[in-house]
Amino acid sequence: MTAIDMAIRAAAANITLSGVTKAYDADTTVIPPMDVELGAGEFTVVLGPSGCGKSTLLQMIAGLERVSGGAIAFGDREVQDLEPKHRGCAMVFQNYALYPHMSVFDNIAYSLKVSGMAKAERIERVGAVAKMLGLSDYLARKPGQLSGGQRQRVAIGRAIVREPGVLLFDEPLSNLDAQLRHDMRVELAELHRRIGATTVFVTHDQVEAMTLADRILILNKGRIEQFDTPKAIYHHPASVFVAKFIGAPPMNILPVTGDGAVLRLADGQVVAAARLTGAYQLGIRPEDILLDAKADGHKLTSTLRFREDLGSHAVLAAELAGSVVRIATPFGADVSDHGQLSLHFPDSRLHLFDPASGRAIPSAFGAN
Amino acid sequence: MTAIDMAIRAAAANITLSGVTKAYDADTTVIPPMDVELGAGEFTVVLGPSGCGKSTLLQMIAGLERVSGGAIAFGDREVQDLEPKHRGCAMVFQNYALYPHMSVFDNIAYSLKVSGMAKAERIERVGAVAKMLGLSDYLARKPGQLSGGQRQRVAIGRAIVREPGVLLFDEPLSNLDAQLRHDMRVELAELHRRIGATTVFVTHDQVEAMTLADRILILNKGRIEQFDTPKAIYHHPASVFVAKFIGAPPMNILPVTGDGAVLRLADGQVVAAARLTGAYQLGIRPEDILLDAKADGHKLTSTLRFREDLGSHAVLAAELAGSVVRIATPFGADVSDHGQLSLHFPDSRLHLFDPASGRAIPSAFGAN
Amino acid sequence: MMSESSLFSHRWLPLLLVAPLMLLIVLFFYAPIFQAFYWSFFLERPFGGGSMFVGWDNFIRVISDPEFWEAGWRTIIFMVTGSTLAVAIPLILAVAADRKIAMSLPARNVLVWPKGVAGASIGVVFAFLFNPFAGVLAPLNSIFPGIWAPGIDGTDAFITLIAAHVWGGIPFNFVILLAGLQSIPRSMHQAAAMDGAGPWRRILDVQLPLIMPQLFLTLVLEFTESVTSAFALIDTITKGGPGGSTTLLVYKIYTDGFSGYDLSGASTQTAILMVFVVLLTAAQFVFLGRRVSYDR
Amino acid sequence: MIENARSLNIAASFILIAGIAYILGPLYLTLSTASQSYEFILRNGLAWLPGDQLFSNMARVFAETHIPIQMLNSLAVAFGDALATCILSFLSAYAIVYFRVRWAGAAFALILATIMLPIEIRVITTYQVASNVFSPLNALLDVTGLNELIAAYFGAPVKLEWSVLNTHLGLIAPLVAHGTGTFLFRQFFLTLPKDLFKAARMDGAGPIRFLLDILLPLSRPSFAALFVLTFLSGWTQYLWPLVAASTSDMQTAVVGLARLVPDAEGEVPDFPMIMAATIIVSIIPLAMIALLQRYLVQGLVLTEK
Amino acid sequence: ANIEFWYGNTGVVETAIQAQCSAFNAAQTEHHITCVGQGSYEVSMQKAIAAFRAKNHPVLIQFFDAGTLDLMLSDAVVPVQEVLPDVKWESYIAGARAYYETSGGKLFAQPYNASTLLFYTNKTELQKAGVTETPTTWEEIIEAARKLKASGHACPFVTDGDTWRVLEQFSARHGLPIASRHNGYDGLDAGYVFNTTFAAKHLQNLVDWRKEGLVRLASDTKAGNFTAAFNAGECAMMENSSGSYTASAKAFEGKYELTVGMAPMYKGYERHNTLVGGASIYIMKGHDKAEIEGAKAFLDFVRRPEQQMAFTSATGYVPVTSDVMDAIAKSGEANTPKYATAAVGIGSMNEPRTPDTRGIRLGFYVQFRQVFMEETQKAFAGGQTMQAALDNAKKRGDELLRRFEQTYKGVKLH
Ligand SMILES: Nc1ncnc2c1ncn2[C@@H]1O[C@H](COP(=O)(O)OP(=O)(O)OP(=O)(O)O)[C@@H](O)[C@H]1O
Ligand SMILES: Nc1ncnc2c1ncn2[C@@H]1O[C@H](COP(=O)(O)OP(=O)(O)OP(=O)(O)O)[C@@H](O)[C@H]1O
Ligand SMILES: O=P(O)(O)OC[C@H](O)CO
Ligand SMILES: [Mg+2]
Ligand SMILES: [Mg+2]
Repeated sequence: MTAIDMAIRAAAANITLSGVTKAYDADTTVIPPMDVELGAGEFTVVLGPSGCGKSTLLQMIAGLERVSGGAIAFGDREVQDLEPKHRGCAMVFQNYALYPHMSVFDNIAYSLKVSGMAKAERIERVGAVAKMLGLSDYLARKPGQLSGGQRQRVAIGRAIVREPGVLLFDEPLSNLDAQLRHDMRVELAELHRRIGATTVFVTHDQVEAMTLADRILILNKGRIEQFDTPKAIYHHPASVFVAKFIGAPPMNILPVTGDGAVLRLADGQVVAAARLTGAYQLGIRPEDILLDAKADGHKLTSTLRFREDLGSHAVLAAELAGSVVRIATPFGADVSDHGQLSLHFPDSRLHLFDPASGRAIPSAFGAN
Repeated sequence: MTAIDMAIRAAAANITLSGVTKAYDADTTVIPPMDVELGAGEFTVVLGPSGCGKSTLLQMIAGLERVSGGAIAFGDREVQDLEPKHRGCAMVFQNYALYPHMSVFDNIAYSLKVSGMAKAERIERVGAVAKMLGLSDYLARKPGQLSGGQRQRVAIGRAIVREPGVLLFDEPLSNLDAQLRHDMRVELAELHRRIGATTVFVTHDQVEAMTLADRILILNKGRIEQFDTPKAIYHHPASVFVAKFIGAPPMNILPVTGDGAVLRLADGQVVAAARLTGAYQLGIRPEDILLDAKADGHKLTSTLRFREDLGSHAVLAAELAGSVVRIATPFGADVSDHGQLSLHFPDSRLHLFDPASGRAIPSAFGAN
Repeated sequence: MMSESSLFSHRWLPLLLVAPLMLLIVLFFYAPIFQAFYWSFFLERPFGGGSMFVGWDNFIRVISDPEFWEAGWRTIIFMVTGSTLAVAIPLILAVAADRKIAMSLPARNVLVWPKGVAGASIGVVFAFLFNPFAGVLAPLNSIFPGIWAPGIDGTDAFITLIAAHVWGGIPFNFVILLAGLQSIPRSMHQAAAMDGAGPWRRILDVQLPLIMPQLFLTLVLEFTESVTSAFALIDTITKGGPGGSTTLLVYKIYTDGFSGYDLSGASTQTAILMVFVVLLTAAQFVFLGRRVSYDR
Repeated sequence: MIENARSLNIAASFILIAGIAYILGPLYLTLSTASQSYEFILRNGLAWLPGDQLFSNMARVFAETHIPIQMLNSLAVAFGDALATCILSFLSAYAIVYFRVRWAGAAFALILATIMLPIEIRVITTYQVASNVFSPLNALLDVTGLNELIAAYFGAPVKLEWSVLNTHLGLIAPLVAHGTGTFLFRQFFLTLPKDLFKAARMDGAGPIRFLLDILLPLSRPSFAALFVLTFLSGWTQYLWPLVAASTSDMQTAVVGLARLVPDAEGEVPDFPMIMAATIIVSIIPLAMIALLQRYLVQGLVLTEK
Repeated sequence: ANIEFWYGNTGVVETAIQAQCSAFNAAQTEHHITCVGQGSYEVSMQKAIAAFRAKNHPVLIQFFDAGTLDLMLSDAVVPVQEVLPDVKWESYIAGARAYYETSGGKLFAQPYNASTLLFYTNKTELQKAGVTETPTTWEEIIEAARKLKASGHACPFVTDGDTWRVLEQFSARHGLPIASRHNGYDGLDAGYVFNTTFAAKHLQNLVDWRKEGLVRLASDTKAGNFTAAFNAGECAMMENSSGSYTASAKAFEGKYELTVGMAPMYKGYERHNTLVGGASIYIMKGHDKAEIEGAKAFLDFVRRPEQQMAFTSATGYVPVTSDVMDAIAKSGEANTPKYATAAVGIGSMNEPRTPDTRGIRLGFYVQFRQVFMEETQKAFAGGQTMQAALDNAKKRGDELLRRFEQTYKGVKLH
């Protein structure tokens, strides 16, 4: 662990938002009052569809946007009225926003220069960061002469060189192609493991969220839908919104009706036994659906529409009770095209949601 | 099937490239002589890293770039000297290149108008295409008022309205976010199933390639690495390049040495029995590696480095004989962090490559 | 625009930053304009001393003066024809220079040259160029005597002015329009080519619509520029003649004020011209600007 | 692209040749006339064909006119105008785009309005102001009655006097009072990625550092384009320098040039010398165009928003 | 003291003025004069106006004839005769005095570069066409013109139709008024009358003669400039200021023979004086004693015979004091081209005068000149009849006069 890692780890603080709201103009509230605490050293991914307020939230933490109400604290320190530079947090931007006219060295060193650090010390600090990020050979280049991955590293270097306690990322990977994105993700995870800054990472890519986060904060129209570990979010989505938002292909959602004994699909087929009455939304993940189940559970008859073969696995789309259901089959099981499919939904994998509020109804079928 | 579908299916022709070369300037040949035949009505995906010549190839077929040598034929018709408009093919561009000043209707109708079609007929044709693409309600809008997905459909509408025999796509999905990309992919597949134009689709996204293609043409620095069905490419990659390019995470490649009886890793562990001598590259896909194998095969000992949990499955990174090996475990098997892992590489899943040329050595371990 | 609250929030610094320019503008733009408006309500003695408030008298006098209307009308004609040509010709040149042809490179350089030559010094040459006996149109005159006589015939003098104005207007508009054409993405041309539109057709269907913002910008600037450029040219080529046929409002204001010592009348006309130019520019924004689409 | 664009390319070539001829025609006449003798001109009017007197005519310009010295004034005016315009426009556009101030829109409108009314229209009253730049202040004090108060207390009203006529400052300042530069810079700033601004703020840069370290280096092409354009228009200004400079050693070369055409009817202008002078006067701006032409197109690409 | 003098001339005249200024500075040590050329009379005056309002105007300013009344009423200048009471003002020729003196007979401005209208012919060309006698009347001119035309000469007579030439000087020497109240000398309530006098007929004649090809206007000539056309030999006769003599003489040298005489009369009209043209020097108010002393010294200096002679020989402008005529006579060069215009010019100005030929004392007269040009040019171009043009010019001119009257309400005419 280098000196920089240690300094950052020491500076890491928890972030507390209390009743934070944001309205850009009088009539539209982008963020209704929000209370949340992000642990010190934790890697939080903020996930949500476009326009839900992710960047706004991040920029309020950074101090680039004023809060319309409420308070933000880093540790015990209330920061909502401080200038960005006095908050001790650093940020990596979507397209990195490197200064195109400065060399890599100058890009990284700029914040140190602004803060009046002596040249010798600057060189040392930038050198250490550059080494850590594998940028030592590129210090003299301009951003235009770097690859996407190298640029990202410069952007990160620029952010961490000041040993911030809070590290913020606003969709830093969204401009990269799939390959590079994957590599960058891995690098980021490693980096966080090493330096342990309190990190807030904004994205609308769920793979990024799943792989990077200690906890994921899912936003929908400025409200927190769920804030939990990736596993919990995947396996226990708190709402239909979360359920459909996470997972590719997403969770299948089907309308069902309970008659006090069983749940039935729209066409009357029985899905599961349950002591419930009334209309519900039933959710099941594509990979949880069993094909040609030998189990003695309820069998559902559906018609195969088409298949996408992804090499590692295939996704089937089948018509069931008037809806399309996607089924992920492990490692390329051979299913004849366009035939009848017999499906089984294991009880332990079922999710039930209130059709009005969309919130999950917990423990409807025992634990899973 | 509509009238347009039928017309396009009738026009579909095979595309034959004979010794086609391209050099933008004297010293750098972008495409060395290439021979390939794309079947009539076939959906060919051209896949390769950035700068490998995908767009160049497409544009030569379209007539937007001149060939430096060789011939291109659609059916029996040599087209390499024809102007784009006389080739009877249509193209969808990366950013769609919709005319921002024209309405959706005018965008789609433009080629018909240029060709001098009567107004009444134009309205009818565009109406049919719009209906097919679900654009009927948007005909009066400008592209700026459409969502990404709608724009793509307009771009496709513009391409198919002329009933082209050949439909070309240059990375039409690369500007979309993951969600939309997925939906568009499905729409495209359906569309091709319906109209059956000979389609060439350029991308550097392998998921796109796998899900859309009848056959994938993999380019590397202007050369064809492999041209085969997705399944064949995934399961029988013709070279290390293809093996590493397809699959996420990509195939693990490890150096092995044969002593005439067994293949050993760098640290001496035995991977498989084989009557081979000398150095080889051994390939195995992450999802083909078995954990804690009960099988009686060769056991390999490795150390777990970290894991990425993707909900539907997890990816483990383990250190084996000095290399990092990625393992995909089905549906979230629980593995303790940072421990020892015992791995098994099933013989039937192994790929062997020549270390010098990188080409696959077929049937090294019998069929798989 | 950026969100309000993410901007710097200093109070005095921005004031300090705009202050120098604002001070100059207030001093040398608004104060003179105010003064002109002020004078337009007075009968001002040239050397000062007595100045009499006359209410709207000056305006009534100016408005009931047919010369004023004629000059105003000429100004409009000059603005419309002059700026249309001074945009259309550079447009044609820019479309041509946008192509990859041998002439394109020298053209891009040479076409900017007039910007470096003062209208006041080139006027003499234009006067000669259009001289009925020695100029380019002299052969025409020897066939049809008197057909081209800018010294006698007002229309001919007007044409001379416009030719000189367009000459001087080419560089700026050419540069702006060329910049606009060059920022049209290549794929837009390719898409149109695939749609079967040949290069000629693409000019109309793709290039022109896509440089609307630049066209609009040049037109708006050209409208006011035509007022400015006209002055130096009139002063060196026609002096407003023959028979006042090239006396545009700017020149009339200048001569009324400078050689006629009619400060009040000149100020009144200035005031009217200002209102006119402002209205005209506003109208351009309303009628043309609305049609300009900035989508790319 | 594989298509037959020959007809268009030929047409385009012809158009460009015509355009070049249109531009060069008058310039050629200038040159050919400049190379003839006065006697030739007396007999023939301007010359279609070049003669051999170019250098002697140029020598006469140096020997007999103030133009070489006036070119120094032109240089000072054009340079001062360009520099001041660039700097002041840059600063004001900066304040308008990057600061949260309620008056930004109004300030921009006030600045932009100057584009609509050229100095030629308001030259008379501008002259009045230039002859005493404090006159608006004095008038204000008078109108508001402040001056009566002051007079009551201090015995005399405030009457400040400062004429900038016949000074370089006076030649330059009214030309700078113009909004094009602010407009150009504002457009340019709006095309810069917003994140760049935010990144600099995260790095701790305040307004001055951001201005100097980030904005200024990035604005170089726009700066250059604006500088060239303003320099050229400053150099070719006619009416304002004509009016604002009263002594010949303060006048600019273009005014000096126009003065070579005699006012009295008694003489035939010495066109060869005038044209030779035109050439001399145009050398600096033309050289400037030749050198900086590429920045013009580059720096003026105003991609909207 | 250090003083400034603003003038409007350019070209040869400017050179001569600058020479005079240097001579003055060299001749004494007490004062230093800076002579500033403003490019034209108009610009010079406008600047003087603004400068006067800003109180940084020069002591001395030169202005041309047409602006006389504007300056007299400006309250910005002091009559020279008041400042320099001891000068022998009687030595100024009557023609020059009349134009610039107050009703009390005091000179308001010191005549400086004085000129008057003369008639120039290219004797060589006339002789070629068989005209041996230099014409002196319009009738003779037209006869000669017809001969010239018959012999193939394209441009017999040339003028620019300038107000000064075709209206003011014509009316004066034919004894015709331009405006009522003796051309305004008697009050600000004058009105224009030229559209009813014989001048209207003359102008109509010019239109007809032009149609016939006997008379050309400046714009009908190759050079686009009537003086140039005459100087180049393109035109055979012209009416022009004495100030253009030097240039013509220089251009004719070795090629043509030049004659210069008094401007032509119509037969049956008695010749009266022509008006003094050119410009005179005014002393501006608001300067201290030392500066006034400097101004006086300069005015005295340029009045000196040798200075006037040098100026005349350099420019063709006419000397205006009788002692200079004597000096010229004594110099023995009286008949050389150097002083060719002096005698004839003075002679022309000294012809008998009437109250209508003293000069022009009309307000906003500079602007009227433009109005007149504008309207008559339209007539020459065929856009309207000459009479209509003159009626229009009168109407517009009267409006100017009325506005002037209103502007200077309550100001006494000197
Ligand atoms: N400066 C602004 N002024 C007014 N509204 C704004 C501003 N910035 C953002 N908004 C609005 O606030 C909402 C949230 O915007 P925000 O940028 O936080 O979304 P986001 O979640 O980051 O979206 P994306 O994934 O597209 O980046 C949006 O509806 C947006 O239109
Ligand atoms: N107009 C051109 N002139 C010169 N070289 C070119 C031109 N267009 C492409 N090239 C070069 O040809 C090679 C292939 O380019 P091409 O655009 O076909 O790649 P690509 O596979 O489509 O890449 P990408 O995935 O980035 O779009 C590249 O090295 C590129 O630099
Ligand atoms: O050409 P000038 O100098 O003789 O002057 C002629 C008239 O007086 C001008 O008003
Ligand atoms: Mg965002
Ligand atoms: Mg490409």
